[in-house]
Amino acid sequence: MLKLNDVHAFYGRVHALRGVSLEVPEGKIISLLGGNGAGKSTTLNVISRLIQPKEGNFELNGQSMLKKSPSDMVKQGVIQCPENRRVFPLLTVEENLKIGAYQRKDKNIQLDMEKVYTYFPRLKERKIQKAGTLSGGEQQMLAIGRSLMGKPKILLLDEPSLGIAPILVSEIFKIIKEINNEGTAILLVEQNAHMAMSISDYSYILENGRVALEGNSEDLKNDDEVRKLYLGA
Amino acid sequence: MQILMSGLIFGCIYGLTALGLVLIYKTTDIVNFAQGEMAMVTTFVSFVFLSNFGFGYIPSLLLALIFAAIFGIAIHQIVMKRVQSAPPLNQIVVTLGLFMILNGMAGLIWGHKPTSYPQAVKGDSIKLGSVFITPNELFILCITFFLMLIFFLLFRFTRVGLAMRASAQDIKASQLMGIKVTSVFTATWAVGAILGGVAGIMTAPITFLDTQMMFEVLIMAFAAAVIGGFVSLPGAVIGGLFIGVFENLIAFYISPEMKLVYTFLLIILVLYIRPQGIFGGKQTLKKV
Amino acid sequence: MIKNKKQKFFTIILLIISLFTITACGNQSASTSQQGKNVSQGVTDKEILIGHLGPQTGPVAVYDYFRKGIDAYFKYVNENGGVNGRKLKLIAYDDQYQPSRTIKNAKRIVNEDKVFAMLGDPCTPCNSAARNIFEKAGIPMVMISSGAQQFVNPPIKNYFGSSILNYRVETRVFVDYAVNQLHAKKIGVVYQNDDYGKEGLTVLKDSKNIELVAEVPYVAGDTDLSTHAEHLNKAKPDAIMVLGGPTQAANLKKELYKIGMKDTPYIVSSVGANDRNLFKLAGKDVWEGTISAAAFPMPDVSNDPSMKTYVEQFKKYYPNDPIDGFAQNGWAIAEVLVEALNRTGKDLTWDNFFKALNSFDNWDGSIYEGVTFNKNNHYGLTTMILTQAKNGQILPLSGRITFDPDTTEITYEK
Amino acid sequence: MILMLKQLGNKRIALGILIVCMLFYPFSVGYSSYFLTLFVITCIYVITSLSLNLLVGYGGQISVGQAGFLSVGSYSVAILSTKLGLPFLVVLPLAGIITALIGLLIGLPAVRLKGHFLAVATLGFGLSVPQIALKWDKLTGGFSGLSVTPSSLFASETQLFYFFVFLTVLIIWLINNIVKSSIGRAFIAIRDSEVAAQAIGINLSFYKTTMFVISSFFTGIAGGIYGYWVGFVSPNDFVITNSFLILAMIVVGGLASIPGSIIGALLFSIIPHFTDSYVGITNIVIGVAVVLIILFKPKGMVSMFNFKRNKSEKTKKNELLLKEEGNRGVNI
Amino acid sequence: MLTFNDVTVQFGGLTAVDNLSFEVPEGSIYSIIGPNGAGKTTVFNCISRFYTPAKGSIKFCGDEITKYKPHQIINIGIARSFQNVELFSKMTVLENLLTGLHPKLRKNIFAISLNLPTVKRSEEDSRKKAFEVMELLKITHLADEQVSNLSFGFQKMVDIGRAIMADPKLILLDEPVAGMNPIETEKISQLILNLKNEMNYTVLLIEHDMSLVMKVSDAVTVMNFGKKISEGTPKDIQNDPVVIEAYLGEVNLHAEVK
Repeated sequence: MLKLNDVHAFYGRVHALRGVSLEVPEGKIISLLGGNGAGKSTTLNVISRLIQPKEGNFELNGQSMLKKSPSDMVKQGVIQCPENRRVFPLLTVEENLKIGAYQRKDKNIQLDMEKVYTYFPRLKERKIQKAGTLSGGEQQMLAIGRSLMGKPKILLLDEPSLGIAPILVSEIFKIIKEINNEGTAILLVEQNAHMAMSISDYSYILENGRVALEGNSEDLKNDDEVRKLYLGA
Repeated sequence: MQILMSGLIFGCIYGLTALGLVLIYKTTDIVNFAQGEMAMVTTFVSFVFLSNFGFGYIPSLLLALIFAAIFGIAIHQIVMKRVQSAPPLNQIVVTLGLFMILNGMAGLIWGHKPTSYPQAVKGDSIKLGSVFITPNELFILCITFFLMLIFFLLFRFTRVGLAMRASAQDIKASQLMGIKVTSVFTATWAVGAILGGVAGIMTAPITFLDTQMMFEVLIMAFAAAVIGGFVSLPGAVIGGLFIGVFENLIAFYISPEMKLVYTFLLIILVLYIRPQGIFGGKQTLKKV
Repeated sequence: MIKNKKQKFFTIILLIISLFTITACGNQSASTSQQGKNVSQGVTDKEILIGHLGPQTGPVAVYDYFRKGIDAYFKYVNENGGVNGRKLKLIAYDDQYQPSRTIKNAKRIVNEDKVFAMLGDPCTPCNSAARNIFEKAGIPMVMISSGAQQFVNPPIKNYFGSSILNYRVETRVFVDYAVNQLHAKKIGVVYQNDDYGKEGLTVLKDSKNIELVAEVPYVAGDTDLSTHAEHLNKAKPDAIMVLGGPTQAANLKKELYKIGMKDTPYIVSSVGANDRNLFKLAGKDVWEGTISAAAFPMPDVSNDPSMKTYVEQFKKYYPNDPIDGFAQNGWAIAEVLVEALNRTGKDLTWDNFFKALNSFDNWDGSIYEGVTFNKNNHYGLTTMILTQAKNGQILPLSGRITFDPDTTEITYEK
Repeated sequence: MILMLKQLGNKRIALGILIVCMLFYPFSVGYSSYFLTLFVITCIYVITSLSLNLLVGYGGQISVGQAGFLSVGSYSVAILSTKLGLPFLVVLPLAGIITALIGLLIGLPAVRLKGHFLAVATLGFGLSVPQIALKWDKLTGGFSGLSVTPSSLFASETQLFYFFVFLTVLIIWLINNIVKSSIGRAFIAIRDSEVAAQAIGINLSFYKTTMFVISSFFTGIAGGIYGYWVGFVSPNDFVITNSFLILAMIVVGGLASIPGSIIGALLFSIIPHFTDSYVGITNIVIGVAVVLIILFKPKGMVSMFNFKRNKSEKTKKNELLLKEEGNRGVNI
Repeated sequence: MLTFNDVTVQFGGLTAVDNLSFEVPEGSIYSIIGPNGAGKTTVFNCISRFYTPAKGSIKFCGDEITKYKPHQIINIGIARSFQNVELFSKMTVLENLLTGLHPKLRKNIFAISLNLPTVKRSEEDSRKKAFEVMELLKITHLADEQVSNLSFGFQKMVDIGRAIMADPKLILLDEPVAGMNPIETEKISQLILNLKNEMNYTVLLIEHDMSLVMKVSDAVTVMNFGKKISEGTPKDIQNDPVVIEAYLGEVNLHAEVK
């Protein structure tokens, strides 16, 4: 469905992506792993059209997306849930969710909001609270819920486990799986390689802006080198 | 009483200008020092429609406001867009640069002689109790509160308002949610320029049409915005009224020469007690 | 990196040096006075350089109309052959009403451009600041645009006259008029808290035959005069005097009108009143009846041929600018200058020029009512008229009023 | 170490050239009073913009009223020299000290304020000084201003010129030492992170006030130089637009950079020389310059000069970082 | 060494820390863990004196610290690092470390502005000290880099380095390995152990990464909703059912979802 082919991109003067190729097929969870500065977030930002690649192709359903704007991507159903949550701290929980549905004009917004509340019952309790007053874990839930409000076909998740208590991490990963089960493809960027490989179908490992390794998550997980370098075993 | 009344009228003028400042600041995070000069240019343009083309008051007003919108868009597209993510000081200095350019150009084009400008509503002053008030002043009072209310509601309850508030807080996240942030900002500058235009056109009959007409008003509008907390629309207007009245009380009871000095002393005092302004949100301690 | 840091340092230093060299070289070609011929600096066979410093931008750029008036007259003279075969060239710099800039430019205009004389500089503080420079250089200062006492009394060798009425003389005339004609005893005064107002205020305070019931200052640039009106309303004066600029005079009268003080005589100093535009600013009815003084009648009521030329020529060179106001003064002082140059003749030295100026005895060839200079009188404008605003016109209210600096007496012509 | 010495030596040579040029400046302009004045006024703005940069660029405290301090300094000189008849060498430092005291008064409440709130408070100060000077005519001479009794120390304008140039160089050196010291680091620390600054033991209110005091001290001296050079002070000398201009100088020149302040001050002092003879365009030219420079050189004009260095360093840096990362497929 | 005694912190009506007591023994590594919003960072901010407890006492070496101002805390020997790295981003690594010495440097403005030899000397000494610390952290090659150009991992190092500069007795580390991969985490845990074993610092640690906590801690306090719910050695904690329910979720540290 979504395809990157030999993408090069610069972050300021830093050559951040040096030829990344990857693919997100329909309905799958794909994880994108690697250390700090390996180019994971840059890849997501290329897909969300916040960064214009210098070279390479980026296609969605066979159509080049290189001339689209960030809001076009949202319209196409490619929605990113950014790193560090980035909820709107001064808006209420409900307003944050409404912003997620900003592009939509259909009547089902209210229904979808209820659905988000069933995923994350805690958010419902805090409906009229300002998002800035939520705890980190709740903000992460809100961020994911906000992305869901845009009816994503592909959800790009950037480090959903960052700085969150272990118990919440497993809860959030459970929900990610659930979202996927309902048919949304997911591109998951994670520092927590172990966790990410556990739920994903296929994994890419980035190093220095290049794809260093790729393969079925199950295979990679059992790969000795991967275990040594990324899983800390 | 009469002093209070005229203080309120000037307060409205400050408040109107402050509304534009706060609107632009609230959405785009830029303190626009050129707000007053943009208003001045719009007012001159409306005067050109009035006197050179001989249009009526209302058509001239509308045409001038259309001009203001285009003007605001142009300023955002040509200049401000490029400093949107620059450090605040750069933004301030760019608007100061615009201030100098606009002021200088207006001087070259329209000269420096104060000219009279027609009032929105004509008529002799009315006596209400012991207070004299002209219909035009009543009109200014009404339009200020009307605009304040409109924009307050716009921010609070509409989809566009929501997008504006979101863009103000996090540009990247807003883009990721499909908001065209640049368009939202351009629109904000357009609306800000229109608000400025209204303020200018309301001010001109009182201060006369002149390249300097908005300078003092702008400074007081700043003070008003700051007292109001810089992000609150009602705060801006109430801050304006507060300053207008205070200034007149000082002028009457202490010394007309020192009203500016005392006004700023008061502001420093207010800010010392409440560093975030009267209507500013709670000061949030940075999470560490 | 270290090497580069060094480079950076050098580049900056080079830049600084070159910038200053450029600036310094830019003016090496300044004209030098011609040796052998009997003329002072700034005069060649073809040209006479005249300087003018004033604000062209900033809060009080309205004083730029002095320059426009001068410029228009110079063009007019040049088109008609100039002065004794020499063309007039005006060199003007923008000082933005800031003494710091005036000083800089005064030195430039005296030492680099080497002008023959200065004409009509506005701004009292700027003039005070630059006074040392001009006095030291001995350069003729003709008709500076300030009515402050310090430039005319006691007389300074190279300072001749002011382009606007002397603030103190004018106020004395007002007091006389208020007491004798209006039979007013209680006077309320609103004044600008700078030279405009405070010079006149000292006169009011010294006057024995009136009682000052209200004394309210404002700051230049003030637009809100409602509190001033309230003060006057409370004091109930027999007559109100405004010593200040036009916008405040108009605004104050509007406020008075609003709160019902419509009939108290309203006297405004000449800087604040000599402009038919005021009928528009204040409102036609509101401004009606305002009393003021002037050094010349308004263009529309004057039969002076000089005034007719002014209107015609000024419109030609500055079609978009109003003919009322300071441009008139600018034109008038240029007339005075040119007359003095003409009287000096070919040998244009400063001494000869001073002699020529001292021969002015109530000269009325300009649009001024009369200009007088002699050894003890450097006022220049000692003749004025009172005016009154009526039906959209500013009409003469009195005959010529003459002030004699020697005896400090004022004589009224019937 | 040797390399550092070498650099120092070269810097000294460069400085030497600069000083020689300054020494010869009066000759090269034929002792023209105008060009000397232009230079001295530039010096005044160099000192002022450096002091403001200390406050804004290094310390992160916005001040929009710096011209107010200039006024205070110049009035101090006028009052002390004319009304009290004190000698030059006492008056000039005293002008600095008086201004520093006013700076302290402003700094105390300003400690609690940030960003626009601080900007408005200082704006108020800048606006108020001329009004107070106008009103308090017993002390300041009101609208008619005050003349400054010239010093008998200097026989000619040229001597005074040399002294002021020397003073400017001295102040640049002093400010340079301050910003490079632990105090300077404390200022930058406050600008970059107040919490971390406190955690490493920096007393916020003390250092913020110190910033205001140091900044206003040097600005007061600059005002004093103005007073002595011009010989006359009035309320119109330094108005709020001068404050705006000084702020523009440091941003356009380069924040937190000493050469930046000098370049900015130089640029805006010299532009009027070229534009004053054309009617009414000075402010437009300055405005256009401000906008263009900030749009195209957001780090100020000073960044034009180390462009090369920046580039080479950046690439070096990237390689360095990536090499580190590349070592074991992860980075630390 | 550091004692919390019935400390309660409130914001508005919200109780962030509720009757908390614990004691950090000298020469140990003491960890505080707990879910987000449990009040861990609030504990740090109380020690740093950014917050003042509504009740209770905090004693450091027997000295009540609530009487101090934030900037005085370093002088009694407590330094800290920050969760989101509060470095002075425009300074170089070296300068950042030098700021850590701030309380110890002479600050005579006259001596400084004239750059007297005494100032030069003390500046030279402090640079030496900074290079020693960089040596320890193995970041000497980065001395002249602006910290904003560094990767997050290096920034964390500098943050810790700055805390060490002042030679404190107690170092507070707020999530030193958040956002790091296992290899980086390993390095930091070595560093923390070094701090204790070789340099004799006492360390108080907040962390989510259980592998680090388990490895380095001598004792652990678990917080939830501002209250202490458990305390003990890492082993005890790991097996405490209360902790598992509230924080760890499953016994397996890396809960697998399938």
